[in-house]
Amino acid sequence: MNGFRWRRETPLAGILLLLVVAVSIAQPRFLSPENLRSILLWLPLLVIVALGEMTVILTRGIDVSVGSMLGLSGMMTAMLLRDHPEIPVPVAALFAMAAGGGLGAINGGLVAGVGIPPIVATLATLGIYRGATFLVSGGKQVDDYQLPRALAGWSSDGPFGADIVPYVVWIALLAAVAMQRFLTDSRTGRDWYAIGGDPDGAADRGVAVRPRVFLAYVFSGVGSGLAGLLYASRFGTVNPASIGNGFELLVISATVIGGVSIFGGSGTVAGVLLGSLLLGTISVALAVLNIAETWQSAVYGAVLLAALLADDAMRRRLEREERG
Amino acid sequence: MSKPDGSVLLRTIGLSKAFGSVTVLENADVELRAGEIHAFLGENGAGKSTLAKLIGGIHRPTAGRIERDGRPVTIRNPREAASLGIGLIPQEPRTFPDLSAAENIFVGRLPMRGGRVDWKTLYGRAEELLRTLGVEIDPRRPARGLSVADRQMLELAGALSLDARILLLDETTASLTPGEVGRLGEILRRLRSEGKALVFIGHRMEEIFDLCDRATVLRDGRIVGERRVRETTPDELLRLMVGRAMGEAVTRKKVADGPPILEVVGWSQPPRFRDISFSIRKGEIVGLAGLVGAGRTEIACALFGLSRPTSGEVRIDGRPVEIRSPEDAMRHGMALVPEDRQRQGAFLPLSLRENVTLSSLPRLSGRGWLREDDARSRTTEWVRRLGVRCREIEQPLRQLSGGNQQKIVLAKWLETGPRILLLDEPTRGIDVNAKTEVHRWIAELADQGVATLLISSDLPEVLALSDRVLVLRAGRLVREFAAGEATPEAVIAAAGVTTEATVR
Amino acid sequence: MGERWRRASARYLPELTVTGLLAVALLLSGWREPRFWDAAYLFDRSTLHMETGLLTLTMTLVILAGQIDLSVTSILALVGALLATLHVRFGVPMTVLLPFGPIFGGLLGSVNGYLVARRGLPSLVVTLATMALFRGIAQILLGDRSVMMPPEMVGIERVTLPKSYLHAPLLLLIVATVAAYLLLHRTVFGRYVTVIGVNPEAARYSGVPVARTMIRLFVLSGAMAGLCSLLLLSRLGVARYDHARGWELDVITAVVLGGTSIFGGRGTIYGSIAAFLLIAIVQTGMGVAGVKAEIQVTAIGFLLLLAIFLAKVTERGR
Amino acid sequence: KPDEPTSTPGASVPSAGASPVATEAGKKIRVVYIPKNTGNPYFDGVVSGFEEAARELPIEFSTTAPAQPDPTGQISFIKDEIQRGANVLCITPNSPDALNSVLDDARAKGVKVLAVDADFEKNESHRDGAILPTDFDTLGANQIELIGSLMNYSGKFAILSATTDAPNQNHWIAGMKEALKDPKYAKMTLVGVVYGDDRDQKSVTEAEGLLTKHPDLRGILAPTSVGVAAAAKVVESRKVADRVVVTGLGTPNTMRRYLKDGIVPAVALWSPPDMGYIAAYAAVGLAKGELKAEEGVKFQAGKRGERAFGKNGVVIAGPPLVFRKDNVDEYRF
Ligand SMILES: Nc1ncnc2c1ncn2[C@@H]1O[C@H](COP(=O)(O)OP(=O)(O)OP(=O)(O)O)[C@@H](O)[C@H]1O
Ligand SMILES: Nc1ncnc2c1ncn2[C@@H]1O[C@H](COP(=O)(O)OP(=O)(O)OP(=O)(O)O)[C@@H](O)[C@H]1O
Ligand SMILES: [Mg+2]
Ligand SMILES: [Mg+2]
Repeated sequence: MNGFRWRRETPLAGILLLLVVAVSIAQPRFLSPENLRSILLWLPLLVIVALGEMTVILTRGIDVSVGSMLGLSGMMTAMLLRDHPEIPVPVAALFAMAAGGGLGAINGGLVAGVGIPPIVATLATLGIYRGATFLVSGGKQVDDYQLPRALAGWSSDGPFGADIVPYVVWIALLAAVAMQRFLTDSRTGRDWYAIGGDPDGAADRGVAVRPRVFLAYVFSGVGSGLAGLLYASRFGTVNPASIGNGFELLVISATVIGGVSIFGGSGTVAGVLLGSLLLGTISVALAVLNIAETWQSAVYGAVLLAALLADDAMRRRLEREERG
Repeated sequence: MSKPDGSVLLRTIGLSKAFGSVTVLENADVELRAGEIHAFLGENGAGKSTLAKLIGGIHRPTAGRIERDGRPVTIRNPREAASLGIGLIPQEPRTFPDLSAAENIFVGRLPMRGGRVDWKTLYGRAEELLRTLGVEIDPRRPARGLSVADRQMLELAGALSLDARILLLDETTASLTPGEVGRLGEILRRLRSEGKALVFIGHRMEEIFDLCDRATVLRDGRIVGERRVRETTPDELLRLMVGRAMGEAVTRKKVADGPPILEVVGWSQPPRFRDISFSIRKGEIVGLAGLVGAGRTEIACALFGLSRPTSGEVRIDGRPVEIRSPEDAMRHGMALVPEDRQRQGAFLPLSLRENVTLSSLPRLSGRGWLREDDARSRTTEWVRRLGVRCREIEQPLRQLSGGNQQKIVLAKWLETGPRILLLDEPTRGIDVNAKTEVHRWIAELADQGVATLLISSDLPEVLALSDRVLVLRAGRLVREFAAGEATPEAVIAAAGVTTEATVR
Repeated sequence: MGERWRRASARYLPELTVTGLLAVALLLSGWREPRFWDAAYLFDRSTLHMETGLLTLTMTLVILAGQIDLSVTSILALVGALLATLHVRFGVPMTVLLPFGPIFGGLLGSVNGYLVARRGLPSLVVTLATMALFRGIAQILLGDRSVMMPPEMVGIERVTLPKSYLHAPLLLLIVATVAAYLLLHRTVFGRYVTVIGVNPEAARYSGVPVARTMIRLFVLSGAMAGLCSLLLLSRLGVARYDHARGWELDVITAVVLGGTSIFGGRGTIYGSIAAFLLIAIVQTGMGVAGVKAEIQVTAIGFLLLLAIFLAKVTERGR
Repeated sequence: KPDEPTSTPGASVPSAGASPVATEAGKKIRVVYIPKNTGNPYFDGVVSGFEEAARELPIEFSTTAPAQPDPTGQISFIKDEIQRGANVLCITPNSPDALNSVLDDARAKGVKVLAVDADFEKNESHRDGAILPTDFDTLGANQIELIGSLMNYSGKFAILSATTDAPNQNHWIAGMKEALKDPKYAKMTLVGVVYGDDRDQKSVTEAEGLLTKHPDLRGILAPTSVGVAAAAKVVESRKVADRVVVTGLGTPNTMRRYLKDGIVPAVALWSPPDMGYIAAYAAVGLAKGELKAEEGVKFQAGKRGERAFGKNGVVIAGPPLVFRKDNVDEYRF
């Protein structure tokens, strides 16, 4: 169906390709399997949270509490695994998603139920969930040795011994595909676009706006929760101050660069993937090129800006050609 | 399918609505009958939309009740209204830009199969509905970029798809061209013959007498009379609406023969318009007729610096000028009353004062400081002159009825004291009385030397006011009529309407 | 209650709520913690909040216009880095450099303004990028070094009006608040900012110089950040690339708590400044009561919810 | 060669007998410790040392810190603690110079200021004394010797540090570079210094980048606990632990599994509790006016024995410990 939808992502894909080519010329090992693997490993956390964030932004909302939700549910899951090592990791993953979903439901309740503006509600829970992370953990971190080995395995081993693409990457990919289907083919997905386009109008036309908006926040929470577990898997140490701290900015960057409109109603999974991939590529490229540390932030900002401008220019050109 | 038997499908009893302490509808009793088109008439702000919204479940009454097929019902939201077979097409169409046209029609009720959207059925049904309405919109295209008229058609298609027994159309014809109004008329007649009860809200008497069987007249939130259309006259209805005698219809007498103020030469902006050349003299009113999508709005926007043509020239007072932005245009004394009030004209949360004075702030300020006393007195003046129905000038514009909002937008531009006035559907949604008033203003401004470009889908309006009529067809000027020559039939033929449907 | 009053109070509900909470916070802090009511301490501690307060004012305008400027704190750091570099490497006296604080800030802001207004890019993304870029340039300039300010420039927060605790930064904040109030509510520029926030398309159709206003807005925002940079340099006595990192969230919190709509079009300077004071008072109260940092963060979260909740409840009660 | 552990926290060294502090006017001395940020396990160790000493002395001890290690974030906590009546402020500064004026204020009000764990470098005049965990001037050399011994004194290695502006890190890295001039290390090449900002994601990405850039890398030296854990993680995930040595500074808790699994042969660290314990004794001495933070002044630090103020009023808490597979379980911090 949506030929026109894919158009939006073409420039971004082009920019990404350009970037990869440029970096590989400067550092041929950028394309080595190990390095591609490290890019892949960089992505799952971001992609999974960004997919949830996207659903919220689609409904004309925003969820700035994702980092804190990731932190709190990651911390709770890590503590659960520490205290009950017998629990299988997939069950812990379900627990993480449920915990995140619960936190998301609180956001959803505040926004869709009480009617608090999204930025205010999630700015508030950003602080509250972060504080709660300290409270439940007593300010103590969960260390690597306290977590089951299978958990770390998710980030280092792949299915059928193909360790080059670890499980976490497959999980993210699966989540993306499922979300793509959900957005294009489910009633809820279509309703999210409608709500973002015109919230009052959607209500008038019989869309159950409140339940749908509520669900978007739950999705965002579930994604953050799952990412909390993946964080524990990837980094081993779960520290109440640092887990997920400031992650929201990265997530919102990836989403918005991927073409999800902050005014709601428009955006695609492909865009979010590309946006995440762009950020991941820049970050990894900065590490493998010999760029002095003090220059990295500036280069990151400059590349981001250049990508934005190029994307904008290319999109305009495409639109012009489309018109005539 | 039920017979057009005249049985009462819906009855309101003592229906009232108040916003805060202001009662806008009081004690309304109406009966909607199967096989009847029922008109709600009244001046701007009389309460027509409010009554329709109460029935359609968008507002909830403060008092009174509604009976559907004789049984009392409460309608809490549009969904419940739909389940009672009630569909409402509101005055302002609701659009979801990133959804396809088909999805816009079926929003909230997408056909599903096995838990997934059934795209085939969706597009099939949408195509069919759009075909019945005779509009050419690709059901797969996103709704972004569709004109108000097209979006209105999507609303109508949506209501039709409901199979509602009761359909309420709130000023749906306001943004349609004559040809489309004719086609809509056909559809409504057919629906009537299928035994549906229809409510038609509109300000054009011709349409009422052409289409409707019964008319309920509202004034200041009360029902002041109900008539069978066959047994009444426009004059009687108008008297009921305004409660006094009507002013004379405006006719133009002076013929402008001054030098051209505005000249457009060889203007193109493919694919919207090509090779446009025309001029407007001082004190002249030039009408621009054409079908929806013919490119009239685009020409007005380009003149006002909102878009740039790819070739051609504009001259003002004989000198070529470069208009890059609305500010440039205003510097040359231009004003544009835009087509889409909600998106381009109105600042709904802001007060009437802030709306009316916005475009004249440079004049109503000193060294960048606002002069609010002047602003207040100017606003009060315009509210009085245009007969805006409001509580106070500090009220948010949102609280005004559609027509009164339009008057405020008009006032914003008249306040700038333009030399060249571009009017795009200036009287859309304005009631007869106020319309006469607006016409008088337009004529008077022309007499004072203002050059006016009048774009309107209200053909009688164009014909009554214009000194010359230009007809645009698919982006090209195809004919020019002098004041005397222009007849509705000729104009419509030139515009390219091929169906037999015409307006009277 | 008169009809007028009722309508005004309905309109300014967020502002009224914040004012009420402010009173409660003051009373509660003083009642729970006797060491709170100590003018010397209160005024001294208030010096820590002045930069956030000033940035809250301009951020209110930016958000009111439906935009956001996440880069202000990076501009603050970069301006400091620029001035320090000019001072240390090129020996330019600091007193000469003072006016360049706001000027450099304004120039950096104009980059945002250009990208948003002329290129039509969303300000959220633009300022996310310039946030990294500006901070990065500051890091290139200063690296890991701290650059000491000359002694005559240090300690503006210790300059007070005679026989009072009213220190210079606070005086500046008061003046800036009045100026921002007048700018927003009494000038053509302020009106333009508001209407752009309400409906940018209609603003363009109404002949409002949208692009120009927007650029000026970002320049103003940057210039304020430059001014704050001077304050911070003087207060801390050193320039560093990581100054004020993360403060943008505090600033936005204050603006939003004060009732400004993040979608633009609605908000007042009074609401923002009252919300800023509320947060500062609550933080001070908790600090002197020895409340842990993580609880403080949580408390501000609850405060946000409480404010909006109260506004909602009062609204429904009508 | 770095020493094997000489002291186990809370036990071995015989104490010269802690005399409980007699308090003036019945009021206990109030000591506040402000670490870089809350929730940091390293500082939890320091705090436990303070608490142990507080029970012995007894003094009124409390700790508070900003949620994030922001250079200026500690200022408000210092102001508030002065208002709350602290007698001694022990601070691990996030920035060596952003606190100068507030520290001056504190000392003007008679509050003693002790730097703990990291000094106010080049701004020593704004504090009374400093308690450093170990001799920073020799730590760099110790670390080089550690990684050298683990990679047979030959091959390429890189340093994964925290932030570019962390004074301790830079001090040590300078020491490392100096030590490398020793002919003993002639066959070792330092290929670069990268910075993980003490953030998980960035540290991992940098460690991955090192392995990509230098396929023949033999070692990663990370003198920071987040960095060393990240490097271990990466080496484990890429399955190159057999040829890439990871070592540096890390707490036993974060490194326990890597040590036991043989991913990391050894890491070093001093004892944070010892440092806190000694700081508490020094704080009390200063507050009561019994001690002056001047070179050569000695004092009895409870059970940990005698310590002395060195140059610049710095007290060294003790030598670094080295944790390996076989001794790591003796430590719980
Ligand atoms: N062929 C077309 N297909 C789809 N959309 C079109 C087509 N032609 C015009 N439009 C859209 O229809 C809208 C109306 O076009 P335009 O404003 O130029 O015509 P108009 O004659 O002013 O119509 P109106 O009567 O609505 O004012 C525009 O937004 C344009 O994008
Ligand atoms: N949300 C609201 N709050 C306050 N007053 C309102 C609100 N909505 C409508 N009104 C008032 O109710 C009255 C009736 O409005 P309504 O929209 O029903 O008028 P109408 O007859 O449809 O007029 P028009 O022909 O201009 O569309 C108007 O005076 C209007 O100002
Ligand atoms: Mg109406
Ligand atoms: Mg038009």
